[in-house]
Amino acid sequence: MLGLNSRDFKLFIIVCIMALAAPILLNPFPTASAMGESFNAGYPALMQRFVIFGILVIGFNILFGLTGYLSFGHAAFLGVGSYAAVWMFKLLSYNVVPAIILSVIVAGLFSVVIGYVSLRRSGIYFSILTLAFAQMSYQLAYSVFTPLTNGETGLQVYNDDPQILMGENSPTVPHFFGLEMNAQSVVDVAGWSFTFQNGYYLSAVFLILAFYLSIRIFRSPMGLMLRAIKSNQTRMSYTGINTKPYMLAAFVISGMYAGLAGGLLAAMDPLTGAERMFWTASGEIVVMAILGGVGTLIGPVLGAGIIKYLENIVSKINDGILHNWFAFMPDWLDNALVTIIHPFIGKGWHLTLGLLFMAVVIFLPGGLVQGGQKLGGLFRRKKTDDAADGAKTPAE
Amino acid sequence: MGILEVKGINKRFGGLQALGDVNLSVAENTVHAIIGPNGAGKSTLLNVLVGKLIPDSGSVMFDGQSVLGRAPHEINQMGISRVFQTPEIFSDLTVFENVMIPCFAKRDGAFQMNAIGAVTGHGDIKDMAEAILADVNMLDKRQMTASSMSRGDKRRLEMAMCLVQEPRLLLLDEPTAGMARADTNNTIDLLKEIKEKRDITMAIIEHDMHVVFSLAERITVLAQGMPLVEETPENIKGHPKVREAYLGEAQV
Amino acid sequence: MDAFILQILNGLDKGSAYALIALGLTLIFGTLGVVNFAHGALFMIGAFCAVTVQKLLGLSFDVIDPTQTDFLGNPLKVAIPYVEAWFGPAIGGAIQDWSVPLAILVVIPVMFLVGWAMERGLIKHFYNRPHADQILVTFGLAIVIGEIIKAFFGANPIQTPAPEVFIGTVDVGAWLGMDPGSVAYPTWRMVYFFFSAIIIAAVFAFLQFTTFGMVVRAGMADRETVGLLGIDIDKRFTLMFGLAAAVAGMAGVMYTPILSPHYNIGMDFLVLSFVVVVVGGMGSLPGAVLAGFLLGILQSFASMNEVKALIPGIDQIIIYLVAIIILLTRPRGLMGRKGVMED
Amino acid sequence: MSKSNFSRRGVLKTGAIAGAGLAVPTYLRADGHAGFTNAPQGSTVKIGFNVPQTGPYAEEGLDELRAQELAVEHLNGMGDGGMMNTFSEKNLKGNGILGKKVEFVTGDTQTKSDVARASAQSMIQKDECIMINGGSSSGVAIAVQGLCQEAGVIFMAGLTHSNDTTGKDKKANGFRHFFNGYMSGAALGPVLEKEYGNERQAYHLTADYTWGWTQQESIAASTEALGWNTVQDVRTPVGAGDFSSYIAPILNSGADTLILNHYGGDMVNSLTQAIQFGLRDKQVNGKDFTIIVPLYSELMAAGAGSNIQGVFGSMNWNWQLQDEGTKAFVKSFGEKYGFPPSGAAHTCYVQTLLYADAVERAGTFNPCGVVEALEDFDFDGMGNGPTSYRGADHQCFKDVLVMKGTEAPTNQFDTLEIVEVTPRAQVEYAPDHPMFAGGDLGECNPGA
Repeated sequence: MLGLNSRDFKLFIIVCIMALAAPILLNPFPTASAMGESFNAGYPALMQRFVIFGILVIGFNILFGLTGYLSFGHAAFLGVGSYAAVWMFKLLSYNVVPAIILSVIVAGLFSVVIGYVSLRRSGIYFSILTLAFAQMSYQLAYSVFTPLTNGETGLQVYNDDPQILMGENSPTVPHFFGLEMNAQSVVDVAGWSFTFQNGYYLSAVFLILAFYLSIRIFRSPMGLMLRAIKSNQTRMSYTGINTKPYMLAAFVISGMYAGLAGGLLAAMDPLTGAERMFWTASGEIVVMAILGGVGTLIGPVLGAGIIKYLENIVSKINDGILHNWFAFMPDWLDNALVTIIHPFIGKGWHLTLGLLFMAVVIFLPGGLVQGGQKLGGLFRRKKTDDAADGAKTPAE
Repeated sequence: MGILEVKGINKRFGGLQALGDVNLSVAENTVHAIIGPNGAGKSTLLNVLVGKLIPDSGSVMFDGQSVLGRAPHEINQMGISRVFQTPEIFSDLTVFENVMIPCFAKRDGAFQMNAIGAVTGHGDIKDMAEAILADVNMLDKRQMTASSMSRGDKRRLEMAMCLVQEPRLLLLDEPTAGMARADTNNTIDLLKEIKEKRDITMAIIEHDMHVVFSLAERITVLAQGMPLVEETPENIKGHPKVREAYLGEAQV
Repeated sequence: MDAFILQILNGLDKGSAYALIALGLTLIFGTLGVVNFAHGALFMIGAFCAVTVQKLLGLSFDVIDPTQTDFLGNPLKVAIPYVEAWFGPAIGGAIQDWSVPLAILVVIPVMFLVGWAMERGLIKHFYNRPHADQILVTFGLAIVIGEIIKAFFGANPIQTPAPEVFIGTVDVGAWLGMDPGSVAYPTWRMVYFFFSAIIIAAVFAFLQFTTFGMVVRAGMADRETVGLLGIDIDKRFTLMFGLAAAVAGMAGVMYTPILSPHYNIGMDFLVLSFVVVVVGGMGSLPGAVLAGFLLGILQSFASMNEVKALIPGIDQIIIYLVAIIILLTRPRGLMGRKGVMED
Repeated sequence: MSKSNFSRRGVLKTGAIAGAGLAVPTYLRADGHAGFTNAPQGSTVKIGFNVPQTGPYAEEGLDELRAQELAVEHLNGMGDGGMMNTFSEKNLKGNGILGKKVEFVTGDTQTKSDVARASAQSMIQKDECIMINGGSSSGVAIAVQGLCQEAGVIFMAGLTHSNDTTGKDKKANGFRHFFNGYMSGAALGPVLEKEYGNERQAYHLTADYTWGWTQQESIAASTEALGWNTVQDVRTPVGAGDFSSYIAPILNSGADTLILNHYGGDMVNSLTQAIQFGLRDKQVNGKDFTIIVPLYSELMAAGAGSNIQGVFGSMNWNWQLQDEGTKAFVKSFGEKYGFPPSGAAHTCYVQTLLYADAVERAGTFNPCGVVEALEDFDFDGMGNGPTSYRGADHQCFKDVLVMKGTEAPTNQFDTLEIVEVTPRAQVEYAPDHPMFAGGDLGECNPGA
């Protein structure tokens, strides 16, 4: 179906459903309940980040997952993509289409240059080259290139910008041919309320496309070549295959994914700053990929979701909320629990994050996807003969 | 005029003369062995032939074209394949995927952007891969991960990967190194079979004289980076110079 | 000319900091084959050893002084450190004043212990795992260590001054036969530089001249063979981890008067020290030291107004630019060996 | 599909029908109901405290958070009421805001614009906050201010000192109580003249980003007006850590004054290192070398320890002031937390009360009503003397403190002393002053 084999097609359908029904799935608790106030993640800004970072990490995974080349400067492409998009808003109009197109192109060009140079080396030398390029981009964007990037303040649209395509009645927020990104409908069902936002759905459509494309690449001859490069570069060149263009193609595709993510971030929220390119941002991408499961199809989306969830949800839990949860308990127990949990929430969310990395890397070297497979394995033990058929298809 | 003509190759590493004025001519459709004691420069010569090393002087012509200065993949595309001492295969991939890659290289050349259509959609590649696997009796192992196979099977797989490209010259770098006698004999049989079935030239670097004398039609002896003798196997046996070079090295 | 000499001194000083951290990082990488992203955290733990010693020496009891009031108008509680109460204000004050050098004595055993615990408890299980896993798990550890430090000491930098006698400058210009006062350099920075030089020399001497060092060097070159000789290389490598941790810790302690420590200081140094290690060549100890000093000096020169006027912003990117140039011209860094960390 | 921008969920509770897993969706336009984003429903109103809880300014952020929690307590009638008792307006009765109990949510900005905006978006979209308060950097303040403008909620900026916040990046929905670079320069000028005369050679080290530049510009302008000469302005990378290579050239540059346009950890390090280089022991041009740190904070002072002794700088407010408002605030803060509040804490506390009062006076939570109530609003009793929020740029005008590092501290909080309270008239400027020009306040946006 759609050029996918049945397993991939199932996975694709699952992702489609997850993406399209996210506003419902991510709000499992009634809005006004204590759990809902703390743990519901189905609000547009966060859902946008889930899918946009999902796109970013899917792209990163095409490079790292398939070829094993660890780029430690991928955030730079996200950053230039965002800058390109905001410049489109400033110069043309708030229509997101030219913005997204340009962001992909600019990130693509940027990655051609960085990739061409960095791919002359492999292993950690490649990683450090990409890191060095990204850090230079960050430092310059923050200071010397301020006329282009607006430095620390971040590039944003001002009322006196040219916006030459802007008509009398054009929306003053990013829009898709008039469909405003931040417009939304709210549906209330009993105690639940679900928000369906245009911007989210635009991003979700891109995620679905990006995911689909990534399956096709994984299953294509090029995907095979890239996995072969990861496996044995020597044999590759003695098989008459020029690995450089394949690597560069993977690098550029991956950079364009990052550019798309950057463009979408700007389309959702038309402001971008240099810190989007800082090395910790690149590190975060790596962490997302490894957390989810490198080289798997669905892993990147999971990894991105979990990190963003921690960053946005756990960091907002404070002691007051904790006391609220445990209000039904006796005071001493309530206080004891709050004392125990306190270091891990709110300002301590980094601690939770650090411990989570360690736990996943130690116990689930294949990332969360591997964890899922292990769990699935427990349930499916009886159907072993069934699995023999598909088990050889790597990279689920 | 042989298919491979090596003329006056010199290569120094620092103060060490690895190859000194090496001349070699490999005739088409023959099996040519290059032997010599350790440190004679056999591997260096091989690395020059495949483009991994660039000699300080001299020329290497393959079928009338120079191979010097070309990247390994270009030399391969000219029709030279190489088998390594330890089989170089794609260990993380399945056997079938392993042979599909040279099939693609054969059909599409050094680079072809095929990023959208599924691998399984390329029927001709599939047929090619299946044919070669049938050839080397590995069809039943097609779904195995390459790394989980026995060493002998890995060798066979590597050979299949080389053969599917239909090279005109196959370079073999100690193809039986570290193998048990039975495996060695299997490999000899495999090579003989290959030689019978197709028009192919082979150049073998080998320590094991049993292998050399079972296969080779011509033998070049290298010593201290210089070609000592080039002769038929019959004449090599008992050649005084060879004896001298190998004194204490191996039983000739 | 004097500006030039000053920048060379700055470069040496910066370089010695980079070199010390990179040395420890390379020691761990070379011996254990582990890419340790928590190495910056070890540096930070060292720095906070100094803070802890300072705080411990400053432990005090309160005496209520009714003649003074605090900011809320209540009688002022005057804190009197125990050391001053026990040894009198003069000696007690001096002990407190010397808290940073004293911390060196504390940091060595502490860091050995930390290094040992880290190696046995975590790193050991990652020898055969991909480098990416090693990076991630140690990165996670670095975050956890940072957060724990933050929970105890807060996020604000903590002032840890050098002893009184080291405050002020030395007249380097006079040594070099220039006009007195033309090149004055902070005393503590000179101390730091010589301290680093001694540590670096000691590490090299240790590896060069002791049997232990010889075995470790052999192990760095070819771990399997040394293992075959029936030498328990693992135990020695554990000790090396402790040693690397101690080197990082000492670097951290001595750096505190120059840079007030805060919980994120390790991360600040991490990326830089990795660039240094890679530019030096993975696994090469002399390379790490050389690259440390090279980048330190280049960075100092790039910060000069004359250079900045020529190329704006060069001081912000010089390290990375140099790293790119070196890696493109010398594929394995300045002194790297072939095949190390290339796949 | 009907659409609404940032619509209000609470109002939509009407026709919800729960079916067997599938409901008949009921779309309603929110505009017709409340008319503005996140109009409070029921008996509570929620505000968002968006402060750095991790990263370099975490301590400052946590202090802001303490002050904000205190403000909420006071608004809800708990505690001793703090500055509500000294505030010149008497609309706040301790019964919340407009009778609604005040609740708050907290978020972590990490001092990164992206993260701060994400956190603010979550407060607006998920928690339905009506106002966002706090922050500890100008970049973040400007980013969040822009977001609040688009979303239609009020932003009360915390610590932000860049001229741009109420200059070229000013927004109708945003208000700044804190002072700015220009005011620092204007306040420091006369004191510096008195202390150091008219013939000084000043060398600037400036953090290489917008805040640093605007402060440097402001200070250079005001010192040059005194007759000082700016020898050199050197831009330093943020978070450089080791500033030695920037400090060394000062020694022989002929400068006799070093102005450090740094903040936070950068300032602690650059000041400490400058002193280690013996700058303060030097005599240049027959004068004692001197160092000035235009923007001070208590946390920086604590971090720099004895190095700041005698160093001049400026502050928005300090707990040592002796007016009734300050005393009341310091008392309730000190009793609750055991140490005096920082300037950042004061600003966030005051901003919360000012917002609450503006809502009371406007009689509505509608941002446009609040904007109207705050514009050109004069008040007193909040620690800064008579103060007014200027309508033209939403900048507060009040006295500015010139501070000096205490020469002989008597306790751990005694780090800075007030040298002079520069009267407000001296630091005022026209809204179209060149350093602030180029912005556009725009229209207030009520959102939905």
